[in-house]
Amino acid sequence: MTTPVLRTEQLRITLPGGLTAVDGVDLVVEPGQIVGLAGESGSGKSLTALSLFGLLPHGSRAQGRAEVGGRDVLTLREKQLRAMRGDEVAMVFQDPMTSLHPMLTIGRQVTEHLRHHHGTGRSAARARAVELLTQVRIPDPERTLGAYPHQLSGGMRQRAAIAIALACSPSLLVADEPTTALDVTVQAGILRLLDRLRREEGLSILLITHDLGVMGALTDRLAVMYAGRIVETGPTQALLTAPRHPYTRGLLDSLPRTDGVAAPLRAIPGSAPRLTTIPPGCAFHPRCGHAVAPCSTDRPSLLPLASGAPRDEGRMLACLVDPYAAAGERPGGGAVSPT
Amino acid sequence: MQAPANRRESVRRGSGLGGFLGRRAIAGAFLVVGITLVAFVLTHVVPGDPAAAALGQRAIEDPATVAAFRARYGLDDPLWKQYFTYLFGLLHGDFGISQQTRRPVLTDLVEYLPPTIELALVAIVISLVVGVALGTVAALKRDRWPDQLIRVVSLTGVSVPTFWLALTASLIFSVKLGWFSSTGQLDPGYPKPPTVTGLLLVDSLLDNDPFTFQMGLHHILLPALVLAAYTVGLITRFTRASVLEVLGNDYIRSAHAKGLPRRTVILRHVLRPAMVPIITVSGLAFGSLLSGTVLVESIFSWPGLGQYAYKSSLALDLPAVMGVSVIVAVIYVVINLVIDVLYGVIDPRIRLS
Amino acid sequence: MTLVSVTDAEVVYHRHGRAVRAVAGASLTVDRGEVLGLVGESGCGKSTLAKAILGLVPLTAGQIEFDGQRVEPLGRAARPMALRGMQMVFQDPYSSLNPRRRIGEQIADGIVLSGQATLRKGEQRARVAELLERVQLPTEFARRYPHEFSGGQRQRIAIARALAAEPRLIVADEAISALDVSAQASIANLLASLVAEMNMGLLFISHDLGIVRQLSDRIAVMYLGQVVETGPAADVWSRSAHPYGQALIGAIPSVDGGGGLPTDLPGDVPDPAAPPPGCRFHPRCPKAFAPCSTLVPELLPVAGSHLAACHLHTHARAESASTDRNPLGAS
Amino acid sequence: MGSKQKVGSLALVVALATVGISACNPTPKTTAGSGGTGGGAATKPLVIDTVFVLKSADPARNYEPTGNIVARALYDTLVSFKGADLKTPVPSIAQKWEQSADGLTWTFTLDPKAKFSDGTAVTSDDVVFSLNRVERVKGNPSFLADGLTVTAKGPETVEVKTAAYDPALLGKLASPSLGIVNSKLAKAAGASDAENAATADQAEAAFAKASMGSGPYVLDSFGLSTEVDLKANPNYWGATKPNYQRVVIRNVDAAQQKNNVEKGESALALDLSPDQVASVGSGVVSSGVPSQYTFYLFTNANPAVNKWTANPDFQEAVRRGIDYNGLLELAGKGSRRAAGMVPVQFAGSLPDDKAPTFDADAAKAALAKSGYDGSPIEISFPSDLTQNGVSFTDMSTRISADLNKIGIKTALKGAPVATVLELARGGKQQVGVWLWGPDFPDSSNYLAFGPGGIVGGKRVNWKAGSDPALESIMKQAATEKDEAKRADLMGQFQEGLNQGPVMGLIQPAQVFLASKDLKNLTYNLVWTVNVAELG
Amino acid sequence: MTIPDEPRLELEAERSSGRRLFSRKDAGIDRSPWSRPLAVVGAVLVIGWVLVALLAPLIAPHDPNAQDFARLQPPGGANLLGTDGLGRDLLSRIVYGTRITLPLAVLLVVLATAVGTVAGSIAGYFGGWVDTVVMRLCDLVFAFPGIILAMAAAAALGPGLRNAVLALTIVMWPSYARVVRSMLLGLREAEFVSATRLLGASARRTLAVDLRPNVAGPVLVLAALEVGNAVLLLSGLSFLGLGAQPPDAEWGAMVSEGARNFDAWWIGVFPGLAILTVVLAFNFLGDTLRDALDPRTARALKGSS
Repeated sequence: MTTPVLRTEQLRITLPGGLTAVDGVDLVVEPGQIVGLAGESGSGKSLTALSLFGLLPHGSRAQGRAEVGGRDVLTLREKQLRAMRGDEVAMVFQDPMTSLHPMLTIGRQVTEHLRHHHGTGRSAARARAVELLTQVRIPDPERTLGAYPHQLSGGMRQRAAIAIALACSPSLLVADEPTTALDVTVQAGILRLLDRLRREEGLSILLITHDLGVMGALTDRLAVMYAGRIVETGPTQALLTAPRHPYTRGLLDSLPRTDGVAAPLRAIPGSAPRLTTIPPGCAFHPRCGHAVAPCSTDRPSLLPLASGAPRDEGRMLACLVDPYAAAGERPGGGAVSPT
Repeated sequence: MQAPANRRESVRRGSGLGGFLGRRAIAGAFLVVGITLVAFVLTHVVPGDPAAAALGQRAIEDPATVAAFRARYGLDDPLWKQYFTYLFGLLHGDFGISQQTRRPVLTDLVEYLPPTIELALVAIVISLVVGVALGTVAALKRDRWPDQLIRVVSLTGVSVPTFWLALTASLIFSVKLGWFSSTGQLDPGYPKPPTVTGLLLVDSLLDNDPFTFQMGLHHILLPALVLAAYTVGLITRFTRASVLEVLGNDYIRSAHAKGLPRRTVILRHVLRPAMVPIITVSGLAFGSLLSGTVLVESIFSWPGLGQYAYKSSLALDLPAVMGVSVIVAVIYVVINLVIDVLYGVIDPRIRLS
Repeated sequence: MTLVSVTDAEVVYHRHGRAVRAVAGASLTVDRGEVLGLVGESGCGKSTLAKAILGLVPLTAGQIEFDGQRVEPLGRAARPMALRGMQMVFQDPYSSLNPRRRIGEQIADGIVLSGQATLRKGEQRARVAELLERVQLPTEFARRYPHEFSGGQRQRIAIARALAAEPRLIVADEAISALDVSAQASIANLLASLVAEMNMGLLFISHDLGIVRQLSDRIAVMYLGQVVETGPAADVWSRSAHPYGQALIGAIPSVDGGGGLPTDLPGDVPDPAAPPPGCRFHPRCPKAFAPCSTLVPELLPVAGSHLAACHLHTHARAESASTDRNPLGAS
Repeated sequence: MGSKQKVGSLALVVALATVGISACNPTPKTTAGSGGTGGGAATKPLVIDTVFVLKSADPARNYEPTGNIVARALYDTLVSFKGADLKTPVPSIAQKWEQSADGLTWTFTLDPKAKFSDGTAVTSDDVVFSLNRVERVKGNPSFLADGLTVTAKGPETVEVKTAAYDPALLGKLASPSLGIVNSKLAKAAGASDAENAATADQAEAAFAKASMGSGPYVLDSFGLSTEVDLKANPNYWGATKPNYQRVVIRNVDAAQQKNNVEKGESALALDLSPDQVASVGSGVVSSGVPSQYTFYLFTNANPAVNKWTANPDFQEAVRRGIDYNGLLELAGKGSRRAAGMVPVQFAGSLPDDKAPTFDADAAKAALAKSGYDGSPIEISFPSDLTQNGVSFTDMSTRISADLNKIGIKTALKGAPVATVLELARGGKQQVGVWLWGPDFPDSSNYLAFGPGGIVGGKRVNWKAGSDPALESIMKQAATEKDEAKRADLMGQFQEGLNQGPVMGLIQPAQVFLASKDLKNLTYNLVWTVNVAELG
Repeated sequence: MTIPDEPRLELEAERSSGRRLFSRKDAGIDRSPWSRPLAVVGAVLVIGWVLVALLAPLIAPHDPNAQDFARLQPPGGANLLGTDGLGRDLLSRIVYGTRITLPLAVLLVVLATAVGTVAGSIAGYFGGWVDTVVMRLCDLVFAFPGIILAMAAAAALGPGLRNAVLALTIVMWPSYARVVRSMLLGLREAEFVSATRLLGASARRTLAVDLRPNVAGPVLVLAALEVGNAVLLLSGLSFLGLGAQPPDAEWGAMVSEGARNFDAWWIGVFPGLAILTVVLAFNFLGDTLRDALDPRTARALKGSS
């Protein structure tokens, strides 16, 4: 068994003011895998990603373990962190318009950390940059190196951002909502690019998005977060076709169907709690249609599913009730049938 | 002052930098004409007769002398004609004759402007260096003690009355401690370097005369520091706000996520975009420095435009006051042009659109 | 019956001294009791068209009528009563409410201004409460300020405010795209139910074809300032007659986790200031052929009320005038 | 910003203290270096700090104190004075002169040795040109040459005729404004002595570039508001060569002057007040003697301007209500009560015991008699003017407080000289506080304050005809040729003045602060200091 | 290419930092200013000086205008801060100086705010050529050397504090006008404005009902900031002899007396310190208030001072 490129254990993040935003998250990304971290805004998924880089907002604290390539980044000093960032682990952000520096050329942004981390010479760095831009399918890479972000279209910008992230050949790419700001047609292109990088380059990716459709298309495994905790995790296909946590199911139900059948959307009642008012017990219980009395007091742990069914292998669930254990299938004429 | 964003927008609307600058220059010319009109009206509603101000107690009683004076300065023409005569002269670089110095106002301006510009330039350089450094530190240490300390320092800077600071600084550093000379640009009787730019420090360097340069620096330092107190505070506060704003941007997080050294991130990624508003405020600060010279030049016996402006306006020396107003307006217009050009240098989004 | 009709609307912006035709001759209609979904990529002009319909931006050419009344751009004067039947729900729930006024007051604006000014304070309050209930919010919210609410709640408040004017048409411009998934669903549902209950028209603008499909009776697809396809929602979804419509649908990732990747559409939306000649989509169109780069296709019926602006159809029609088959074979 | 005409000093008489020397000088803590020159008086420039009141380098247009210092050094006059002595004119360019019996015609014989700095001899043509030019360019000093007919009677002989008997002619001719310029050079530079010289003469700027005189110094550089540098005239024809090779007269704020002298940066400061030198550090010495200026106050005699100030009883109340000793205290050591308008340096000045005195009770009685109703009286003064360290603001504030004490309500109205002077000359001020410097060295100068004079008539609205007795004394004083009788008449005139609306206040002190190296420092009322005499 | 109507597909919260999760940004208040020590210091100082002004007769040991003492007495002894050149008690003069400086500075700010807000609103409301005219007028004032403008105006109107206030109003109003205008221009584009316009509000009503509360707060903050500035300007004019008239105990005029006499350092130093502390107090207060505003408004305000 190879070392996972990323492994977090009981990762816990407190914000200034003492609020706990991420509470005991365990994640594993194996080499060449794309692992998804899903959840609504405020669920703590982006903070989880930032903690891997030591880039939490000022005054926040991360506890537990977060190993990247076998080293616990939470214990690294600033200097070691900087040496690791961009080199071993790289990040792609949501909005390429804002995440690229508006006043520096693409070429410079692709090469500056390469030159810093690897001491690559100017011309070698430039050659590598052309190679990278070609790899992410940016037409006319030579010219693009001299361009500024605002001269590129949204899709091209995100491709450039990915090229920047890949410059030092990181073992892990963290992509935080990489397609949310893009149009669907452009999004499709980026998804294909990421998929190709995984297949051809063996890139490991931690993909963070609220869009379960994107998850479905790209990820091998999926973890769903709610209010700072992982509520359900497992192989993507199994998880999406037979969700076990009421929240996961609620999310899926609130999505429009893609099979062309018109049906009303089913929303989860209520809204996600603010950090200041996370309910005791299972954080989801006030919105849960299956909640029973203990849900409001006992906090469910994330435990392996004991169904024994082969497709439930590797799945874990944090629910006291597990209302769909028997049903198995996604009810309500679910969108998808298992392959 | 406009928010930089507005200005950037207005730059963007231009079709090419040349065209844009051309239009700005034309607008500037209109502005200068407007200034002459306002200055003209203002100086002419002031009660008091320039002849009475300029002539001696005996001379004023001699009608021939008074008539000669009035004729010489065109004071017997109707107002509108005086104004157009003035404007017409201005077009030919003729600012009229100062009644106080009896020299062409242009000659006076050529003499008095450079020392003031030099003083203001030294002060703005000090302000920028100190202000940007302090402001950046404050932003990076937001809400921690260095920030609080810098905030107190910068607020004190903008709160201290310049004229009082000039007095107090002169009292302490020149009179009591004797560290600085507080009189003039150079030691008395010391020859000025050959005039090239009119800026003494620059000229002495051009003349390859480090000794004079050092002496000039010694003389300019105290008044420049006094003048800079306000602008250091101003620029510090702006820099802090501007850097904070940049720090909040995703691209800075990207830079950190790329593992670049902190120094590189700050110098290359943060300061450059942060400079846009700082440049704007520096232009503004330069203007306030020019105004400030009115208050400090006399205390430091600095032979500049501030003293000239003050004396001329007290003496109702209309051509001189007009000349000063016009030159300051021209400086304002030029500064704004320079700022616009600098925007383009800093921000490719402006340059390339 | 037609509530809104847009005929050859054209909106031109001036930027960098260049004329940008954000809307370049678009036509559509919305009927009473109907939800028209308007989809397209960012920059296609759908929001501009929405604003033009409401009179928030002036038309440079064409005509827009609401209930038989010509829509004039908003000037300094108050909007004529006849046009107050059109209301809008904006995209950004954070800027669509005045941060300095209580939400009760803001909702009451609609009541006071829509000619119910004679209502006494108490009656107004009651009406505000009624509207809040209608959007499923507690009535005591009226006394609070916008910052106390989440995005979804704000969007409900914005809807309540629009309802206060008793509108016949609501334009929802990306009204749910800034919200969380579950909130999206609930707001979309709320809008749909209101349309049904009140027999209003709804112009629902979104870049998310999936949601639009679920919500709309009819769909109009915009590309680069023009409507390229329109028709019943089910037809457009399952038998899109325009390569662009097909691309949009194909690009939607499905949640089945089967590893099927969505189809991408190469190329970028061209600069609207310098659109390509002929069919505006032809440089990206996988099925483009000779006439596409020169001739502008007209929006013509494909089947029934399903219209598309594509040479493939004119071509096919010319070739096999007798058959009624969809020449693209995409079904 | 003292500025303005105000001065025009020419004075009679009165020796002034020679500023001595004492103790040690603090080590010059000068700046980056002291100009690379050695210590000796001969090589180190003489630095004089003063608040510049300077408008022109052209003697014919110069009429300001700083300009007089400069012009005295650059341009020799026909006759001159030595040291502080203004009684005895001494030869300069003219080696001797004769007066005709009727006193109207003067014949001057030029010194054949006299030559300009370019080496050419001074001729009678130069003298005629220079004096005519002064009158005809219509500058501030033009009145000094008014009514003179100047003719060359030979290459070295000049005849000057006056229209009326003028006892002050020699004094006027000693004025630096009447310095003799090199007519050849001047004409080449655009100077003109023609009738239309007021417009035709274009030479003013040329005078600021290079001097064209025969004085002990030549102009090195002329900065109107910064500094004027002089260097010794290598061709100087006079018997005694100047001590300093270089002289720098620079514009320095009064408050800084003391510091500069104490630090050894400057050798002489001209504008300090007695207060400022009260605490001078060791080694530097100052001296205070009355200056040539008279501070005075007037109450407007026109009832249309203010019915109270025109009232003689009210005037008496003001006169007796001012605490003159308090004013003297303000003006500091060396200042002097002005018993009349004529300064103590002039023949005909009034003895101290003739001065109106402070008497609060008398003042209140007079005020009661006037029927004053308590309406506020405006006291106008030039707010930006400080003379000899005495600010008009302080002076007027003190007067206002004094008058308040006896029951007169006052409102202080200060304004810059240029503004307030206009009001004063229009006769619109209710009460004005001003100063007067002598225009020429004769007490007849002060007849201006009588009824109908340029001050009494215009500013005070004390119209001719309102005091016939006093006016007849004025008339006699103007024409009397006997000096003693004239002095007596002037005394009578001032006693009369002391009953009227014009009240002399004080003569402030002229203070010098000098380094110990400086010798032969004397205060001359005309040109303040003669830099060529300094050793 | 982006087009203004492009939807901004931003997911709220979490995105950049945890801070936003509990920010009160939309209320315009980011954080209570009173939690900052500087604001408290500023407030205490301001209140202190206001009390001094109100209680001047009780605090001042002597009549500020009585020339009863020996001249130029150094601090200590009978006169705590010494006496001036006319033998007046410096402490009493400084104390009474508050009664001149504070009300006039406030008056100046009120006038400038009123003129500026009206002009800015008109410019922002009407737009077009009216806007152009107002803004060019602002440019004109900005391009004019401020102190010369004030000097000329003071000279034209005659010296005196009241005229100095009028003169400085001319100098100061454009900054308010610009701020108000730029805020209005920004707000005019806000969606909530469009929303009420669609409901049938006239532009006038929008201005009065919708926009006023959004503009008023920042303008008040700006005004608080500017009181300090006003004190500086007024004392500067008085220093030049164009403001306060004797015997008024105005601080700037007192400093100018000190400048004439370096030896009696106390004459200039103490009134200067009084100016410094007053200005500092208002700046402490204003700066923290501005910090508490949301960033966009703060940015608009920054341009002004």
